[in-house]
Amino acid sequence: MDYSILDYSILIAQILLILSFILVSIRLIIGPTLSDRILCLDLLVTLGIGFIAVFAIKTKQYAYIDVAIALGLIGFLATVAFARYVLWQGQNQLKLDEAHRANSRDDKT
Amino acid sequence: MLLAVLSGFILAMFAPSLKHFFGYRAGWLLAILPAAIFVYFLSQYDQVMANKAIFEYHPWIPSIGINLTFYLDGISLLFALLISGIGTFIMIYAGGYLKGHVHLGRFYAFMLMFMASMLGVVLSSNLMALFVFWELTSVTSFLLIGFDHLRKAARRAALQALIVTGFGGLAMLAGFVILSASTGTFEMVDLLQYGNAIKDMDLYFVVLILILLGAFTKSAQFPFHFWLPNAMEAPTPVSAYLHSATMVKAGIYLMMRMYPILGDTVEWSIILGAFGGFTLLAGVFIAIRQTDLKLMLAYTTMASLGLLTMLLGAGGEGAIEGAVLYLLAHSLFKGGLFMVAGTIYHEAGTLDITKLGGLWAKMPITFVAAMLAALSMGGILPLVGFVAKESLYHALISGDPLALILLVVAIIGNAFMFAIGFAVALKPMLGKIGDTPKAAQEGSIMLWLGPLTLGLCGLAAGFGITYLGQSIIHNAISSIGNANAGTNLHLWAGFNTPLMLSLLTMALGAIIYMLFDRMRNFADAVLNWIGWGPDKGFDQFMAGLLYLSQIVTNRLQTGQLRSYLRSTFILLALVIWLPMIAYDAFPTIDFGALTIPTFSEAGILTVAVIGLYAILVARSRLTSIVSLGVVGFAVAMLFMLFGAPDLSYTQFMVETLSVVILALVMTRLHLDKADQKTGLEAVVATVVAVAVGSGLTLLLLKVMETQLDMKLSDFFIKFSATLAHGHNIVNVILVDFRALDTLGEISVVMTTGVVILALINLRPKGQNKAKNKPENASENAPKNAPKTLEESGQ
Amino acid sequence: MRIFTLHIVLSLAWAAIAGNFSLLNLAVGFVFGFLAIWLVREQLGAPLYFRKSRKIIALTLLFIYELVLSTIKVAILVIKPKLDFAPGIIAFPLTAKSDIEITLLANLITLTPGTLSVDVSDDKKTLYVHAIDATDPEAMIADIANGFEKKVMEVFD
Amino acid sequence: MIFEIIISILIVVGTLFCFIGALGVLRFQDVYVRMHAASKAGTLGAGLLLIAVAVAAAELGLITRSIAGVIFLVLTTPVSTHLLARASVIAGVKTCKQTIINKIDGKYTEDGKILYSQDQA
Amino acid sequence: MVDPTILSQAMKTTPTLLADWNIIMPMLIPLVFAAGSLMLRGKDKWQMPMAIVAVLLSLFGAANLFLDILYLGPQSLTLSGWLAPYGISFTADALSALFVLVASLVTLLILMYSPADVDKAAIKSGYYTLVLMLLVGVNGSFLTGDIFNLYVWFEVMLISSFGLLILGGEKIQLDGAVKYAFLNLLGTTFFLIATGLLYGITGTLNFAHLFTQVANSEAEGTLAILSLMFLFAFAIKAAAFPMYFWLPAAYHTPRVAVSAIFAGLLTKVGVYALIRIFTVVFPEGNGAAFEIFGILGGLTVIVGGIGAIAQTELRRMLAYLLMSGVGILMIGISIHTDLALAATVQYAVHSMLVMTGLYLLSGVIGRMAGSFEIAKIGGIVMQNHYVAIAFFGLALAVSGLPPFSGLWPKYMMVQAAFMNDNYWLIAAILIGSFLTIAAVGRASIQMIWRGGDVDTPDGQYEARGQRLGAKQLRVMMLPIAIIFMLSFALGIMPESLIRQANLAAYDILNIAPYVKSTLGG
Amino acid sequence: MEFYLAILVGLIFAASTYMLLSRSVIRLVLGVALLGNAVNLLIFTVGRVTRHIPPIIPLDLQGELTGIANPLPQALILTAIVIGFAIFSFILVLAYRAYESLGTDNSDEMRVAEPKKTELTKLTY
Amino acid sequence: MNTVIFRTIAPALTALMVLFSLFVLLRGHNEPGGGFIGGLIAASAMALYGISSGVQAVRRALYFHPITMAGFGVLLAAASGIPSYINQVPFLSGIWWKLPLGNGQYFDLSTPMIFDIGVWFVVVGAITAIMLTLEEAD
Ligand code: NA
Ligand code: NA
Repeated sequence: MDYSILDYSILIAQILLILSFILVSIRLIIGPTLSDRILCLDLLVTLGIGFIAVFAIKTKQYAYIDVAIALGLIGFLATVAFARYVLWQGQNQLKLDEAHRANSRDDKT
Repeated sequence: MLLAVLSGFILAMFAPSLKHFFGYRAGWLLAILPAAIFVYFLSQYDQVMANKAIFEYHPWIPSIGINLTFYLDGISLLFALLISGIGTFIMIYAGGYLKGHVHLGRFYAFMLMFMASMLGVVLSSNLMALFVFWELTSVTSFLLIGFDHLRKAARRAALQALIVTGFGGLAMLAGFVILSASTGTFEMVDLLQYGNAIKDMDLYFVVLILILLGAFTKSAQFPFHFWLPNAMEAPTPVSAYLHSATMVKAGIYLMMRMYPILGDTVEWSIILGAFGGFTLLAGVFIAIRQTDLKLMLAYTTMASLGLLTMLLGAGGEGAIEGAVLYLLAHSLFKGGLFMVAGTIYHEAGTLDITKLGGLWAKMPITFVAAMLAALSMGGILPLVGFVAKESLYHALISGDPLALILLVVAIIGNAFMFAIGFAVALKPMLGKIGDTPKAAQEGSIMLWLGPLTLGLCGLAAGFGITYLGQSIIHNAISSIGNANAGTNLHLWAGFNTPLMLSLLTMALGAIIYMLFDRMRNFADAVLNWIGWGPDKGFDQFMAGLLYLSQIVTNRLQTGQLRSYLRSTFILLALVIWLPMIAYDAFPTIDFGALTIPTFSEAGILTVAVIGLYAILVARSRLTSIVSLGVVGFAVAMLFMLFGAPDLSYTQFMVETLSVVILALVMTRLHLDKADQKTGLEAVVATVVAVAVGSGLTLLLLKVMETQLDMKLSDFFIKFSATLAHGHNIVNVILVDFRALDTLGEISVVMTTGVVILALINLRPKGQNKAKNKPENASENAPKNAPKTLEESGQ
Repeated sequence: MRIFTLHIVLSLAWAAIAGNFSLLNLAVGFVFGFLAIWLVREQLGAPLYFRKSRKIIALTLLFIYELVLSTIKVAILVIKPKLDFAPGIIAFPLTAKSDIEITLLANLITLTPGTLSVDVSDDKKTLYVHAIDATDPEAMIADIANGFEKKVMEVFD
Repeated sequence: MIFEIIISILIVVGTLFCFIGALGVLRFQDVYVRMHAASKAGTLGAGLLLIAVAVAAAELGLITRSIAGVIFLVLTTPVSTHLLARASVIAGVKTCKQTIINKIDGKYTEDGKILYSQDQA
Repeated sequence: MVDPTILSQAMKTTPTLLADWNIIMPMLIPLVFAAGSLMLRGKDKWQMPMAIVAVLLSLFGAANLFLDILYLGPQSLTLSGWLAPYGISFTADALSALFVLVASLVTLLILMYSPADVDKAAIKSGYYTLVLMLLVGVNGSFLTGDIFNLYVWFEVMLISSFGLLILGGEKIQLDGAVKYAFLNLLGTTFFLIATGLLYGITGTLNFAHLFTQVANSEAEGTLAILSLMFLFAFAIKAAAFPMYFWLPAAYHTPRVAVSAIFAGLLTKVGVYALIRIFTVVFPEGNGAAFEIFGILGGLTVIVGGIGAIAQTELRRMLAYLLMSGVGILMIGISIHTDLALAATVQYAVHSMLVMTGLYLLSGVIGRMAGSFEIAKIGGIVMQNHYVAIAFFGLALAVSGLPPFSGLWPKYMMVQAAFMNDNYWLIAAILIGSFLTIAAVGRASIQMIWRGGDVDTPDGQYEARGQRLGAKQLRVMMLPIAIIFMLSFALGIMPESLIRQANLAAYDILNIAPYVKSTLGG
Repeated sequence: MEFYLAILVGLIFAASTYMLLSRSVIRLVLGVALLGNAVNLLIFTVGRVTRHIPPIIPLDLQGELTGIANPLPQALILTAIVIGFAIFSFILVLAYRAYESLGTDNSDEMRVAEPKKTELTKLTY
Repeated sequence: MNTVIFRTIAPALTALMVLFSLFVLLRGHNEPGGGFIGGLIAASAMALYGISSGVQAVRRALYFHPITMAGFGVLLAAASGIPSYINQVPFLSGIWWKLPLGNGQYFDLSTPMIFDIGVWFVVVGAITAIMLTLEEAD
């Protein structure tokens, strides 16, 4: 079976994307702040869009593209929601610190 | 007969209104019913005499073979007559005794229900029908003992009676079930045909014990006797009727009935002899210690029941004859004595024998009634009690060593009863006038009519014993013993051994009577030295039950969600692993034949695993949530890799919305810092988690080894476009092939909306959410964030 | 905006006439609609519409160019073994006034070389920008002001 | 064939950008710098891959949808990046030690609700 | 258009008449009305009448269905017109029809009681909607002939019960709800897992089809594990030992009408599911399932009885009694003879009615005494002797004493156990009964008879709590009186119910008509 | 490939179980979310996985359609996902309200419905 | 989140999402999508709008209470089974109508489509209700 340029590039693409996933996941574990992790999730979604695109080209199942488009539109919502949490934490820092002196280290740096 | 039984229940419903209209005089009216029933049974007398038995069948629950089959033979007739006859006088007596009581109507209702149930017990041939009526007597007895319910003692006594007789009843039920299931019939009449077959059954002994448990608890045999004296908390008419004349005899009735079916075996004789004998001795011994008239009577009742049981244990025609006679005598004299005691209490205000005296002049009729009863109880000529005693001595003399022991016991017991009977009847009546709370005077006719009539009946029965012996007593005995017994009973049988023994008894009794106070002190000392009795035992049992219950419950129901979840998961692991081991249902994994995942598949799997790891190790909950997003992402990607775009799509959307809601909620929580498990907890959790996870993996792999039948999916693929006009098969399944699932599912979603709205909006008073929300709530949310632990003052 | 609405209506009308609401048909309708509006541009005051369209295209091209450039710069930074840069948050004084302008500008800044919009001050006078290389803030501010900001304001003037 | 080459180039370049974004996120010192990598490289990479689909499918519906996808990405990414950066600043996520200038420092009120411009106190 | 021969391979071609719709009505009517009640959100006055109408109509539908089945045997309708097993079938036999009937009746009674117990805030928050949805879930579960669809109805039931549980938002409710929610959620999830795996072996979801597929399957070991997983999952639902934790943790926390509806309906659906799965899917019990049923059932009876004795809170005591009753039902399934199953069905009907009645009554008593703590309740008979009579009657019923409905199924169960040589089960049933008698007896004397709370001096009566208004009392007592009369009637004239139960048992044991009604042929 | 999916299913189940054995109700909620993922993946695997080809019939299909993914489990999972999401939302909000009302997210301290008894009840009549 | 950038762009994105959700809803029968997914997207749109512009803005925009929409959805879905009654086929059977649009074209209306629209309403309504209530909870 011969492989075309396209096949090779798809292979390279998939390898790179998977490596990217893993790199991002590593950062997700390392953190160190919640913002870092949220960023990782956000990037993961963007990478996912790319992955779906490559996959659709590879399999010629273009139905999958709809998923990628929806992700492009909706995916950022999770980041927005998380950002809101971080913001809330920042805005309530004093209150939080007062309430639990011991606790604030937990969810942020 | 059906009407005879049911009429009591029906009239019971109207008793309160009758009382409402006629006051205490309703007693006279209500007495008409038992009187009519008495007359009815009397009218059946000839037929019973002629045909041995009347059988009446009413279908009830034919599909399980339970019917109202009434069976009127000698013994039931005797009991029915006693129940209705004494019942008549009790109704009248109660009117006098409880005159002015607010709940007299209720009392009548209970009494009538009891009477009806009791008639049901003695008339039923069907074991289950008998059981039903039997339990009804327990229930009504509970209500009657607790009639004076504001008193703790009454409540306790009622509960005690319920628990003890309830226990016996359940045992008896088991016995009946075994008996009927083994023989295929519920009908006593049929059981009688089995002869010795039942006694040869493997389960004979079990059946015997179970049925005897029912009889013993009901008839207050040691060690189940304690509820009976406590039942004296009930108003006296109850004591007289239920706890001496009738209900406690239900056990005796049952043993008499069972005698031909289960009786006359070694087990039977030993058990009944031993328990009956011991109950007799214990009864009289405790009775003598009492100073309360009713309690003395109660313990002698127990003793008499012991005597009856003992006689049934001894078996043989003579003993049965003695038992039947004694039963008749006892019902008459004990019912009378109780009513006398009640009258004394009603008039004098106390039952303390040490305080009573010299009432005979004030209450002459009552005195006569008391004397008649006491003479009968003492077994003195010419009352029926005498005949009974003669008869039982006669029966016991002739027997084997066991019978001789029983004879001695009987003599001692009778001697005591002689003494106590006179003590009860004479002490309050004779001597000097005691210092009583109320100045006594003769009670109304309602109070003395009953005891006097019963006393006179005892007298009449004594004189008419020869006639009775040839008629009703004969019939009663023959329906138990199947013989010609009782035909030659005479009030005066000449000077024979029983008479000698009677004289001996009386002599002993007289001595005891004279030494009464000393005997009482002795009994007191002995019982105090023992210091424990089943009555105390009951409290200990209840407290123990309560204790055990709390220990068990607290152990199982810890109140901690974590322990519940732990148990649940451990069970899940067991549910998977145990049968897998038992059936050797492990999957066979051929590692060589595994398809190698593509690079993308492997990569996504890796991402999922990293996500899982991140969730588990995360110190903060928010990090876990973000990592959860990663796992969800990976799962969505897997769906996509394996041809499920709709799933992937939905998974992404749901994941996003979950995160939105999670973050929304998290902004309202001020959480404690890291909540990692302690070392041991972590180990346990890990072990359980690994067991659950690996078990499910193995199970899943095992399932995958089978060939999947694709019939359903093939159908969907085939008809999706052609008949359902849709090309996205998954969607067609959702909105057409399996639209009902979807309908249910949107119902869930809709309901969840309602529920969450309720959950957030609905707060207990004082916690209502703030009104007038500002425009941009998102910025304001933190301002109103929930109070923290410290702020709320916890 | 009014004309854009008309444009959409025309596309829909096309689809209705054709009896086919497929995407393709709508796109065809859009193109034809464009032509139709162009025909009557005088009456509608549409020249502006077309001029703006041109400017939007110009801005888009600039954006794409900058996006590619910025990515390459990041790529170089990423690949360089040594992470030696001097990031910082600088304050960009806004000339743009309307919300839409500010928004567009901020987003463009985020997507282009070495800069990332952090926040706009409440009086809308300052845009705080995080820069990977903050060694010369003045030059960067000038760059943005003459580049994106100018083009953005042209679109909306 | 020419299409295939174009697609291949788009794919390889796109994924390279994606990879660079990921690498940047892993390597860079603080969250703000990492955001640069994520927002730019990610958007461009994924965008190119979507365009590759448009080319590969060569079907109008898919082309328009792919382009819509790119537009969505371009519209949303800066917004989420901005919100996260802002939140991080307010939450006090520290900049790395190489940071040479921080004009926003002290410009937020203590509760993080008002941001002053440069010329305000 | 479409070739009729192809059509007949896929779809039902005979016309579906109104009578065929009977089978979905008990589910569909409350669903439509529940959705409608949301449309009328804010019109609180409409909620109660709508709910009553909905339940009356469902009851009517259920009665129609019941009669149909009585005369025609099991009925089936495959929804969306596809042939079984491809579409989802609703299949009803005597068992389901009887349960649907009783469930609808119980719901009606609770709705009658509700005005006295449910405040405006709860109505605003959708009390009636949730009750209707619960009935949807319950009736759906009883009627469906498809295992995945059963899961869906379980979820409908679950979420509605969550909602009802937290109406009020009090601390105790939230705490109870947390435990209830997690444990029940696990139960449902395990059910889903088992369903998925079962599909993996058999390739089907339709009960009737599963019957044939499982019978032909060779994966015995796997099926045995699955049967236990189903047992486990439904045992959680049914609150059997040792998976019952959620029940005593939660059933005393919501308002009384809600406890009553839970007591009447929820655990019984678990039992129904057990019966269904273990007659249609695993008729042989596959593996040790029936033995385990027996062990769990026996222990449930005893642990329930023991637990009831210790409880100081009336409603918690009832929770344990409820649980004990579930044990009896499990024993019935374990023995699995016609007698035992008839007893099970009968006991289930009895328990649905009586436990509902007891919970409703606990509301009256709690209101009268101002507390649910048994130690603080007293003098009920002095306040109102109808309440006392009702309590005694229902206490007798739950103890299995005559003249109420509990006796016969218990007796039949003992008989069945004996005939199956399960002596220890007889012991368990009797010990359980004994403990129940002790528990309710003790509660009765303290609450009904004692003059006041536990410190009231001997012989005195001290009224506590609030006097209920005559009207309110009438509203509350009417459904209780109906239950009392029903239980009494079933106690003294059990023949008709026993016949139905026998019929149901016959349908359970003779699955062929059920299968035939679904799959045809 | 099913082998690896089965392993992953097991791992997610294990992680979910581990989370569900925590004290913090929020962690329990996350455990529930994981559990949902595990179950969905389990049903997916059990329906036998096929690479790439989604169960969508091409509009221009000629002849038989083969090799497509099994659509039924997908439909079931879709239903399960949505139900799972609904229940998850409920549980989450419940946890929040419980925290708000009871002042803790530690399930060990949630003892209002089943208060800790210090002494045993005495026998009374 | 009251930043100029977000506030300005969010309404546009919301509109885009709603449009997209309808697109996904209507083509679900033949391509990936359908009532659920469409509903989830629309619910996301509402969430975005709520986060950026506040709960009241969403409530005003929807006019009906979202939970009423959910109820309507269930009613619609259930009602889509009613034509089956008239056609004497079992509940929820698919029935197709071709609505003439003139010039020989037809619009395909079917009960499964109505059903799916019901699903869309339920998902949008319930999830929006949940999020809005959560958002404005004290
Ligand atoms: Na930039
Ligand atoms: Na993004």
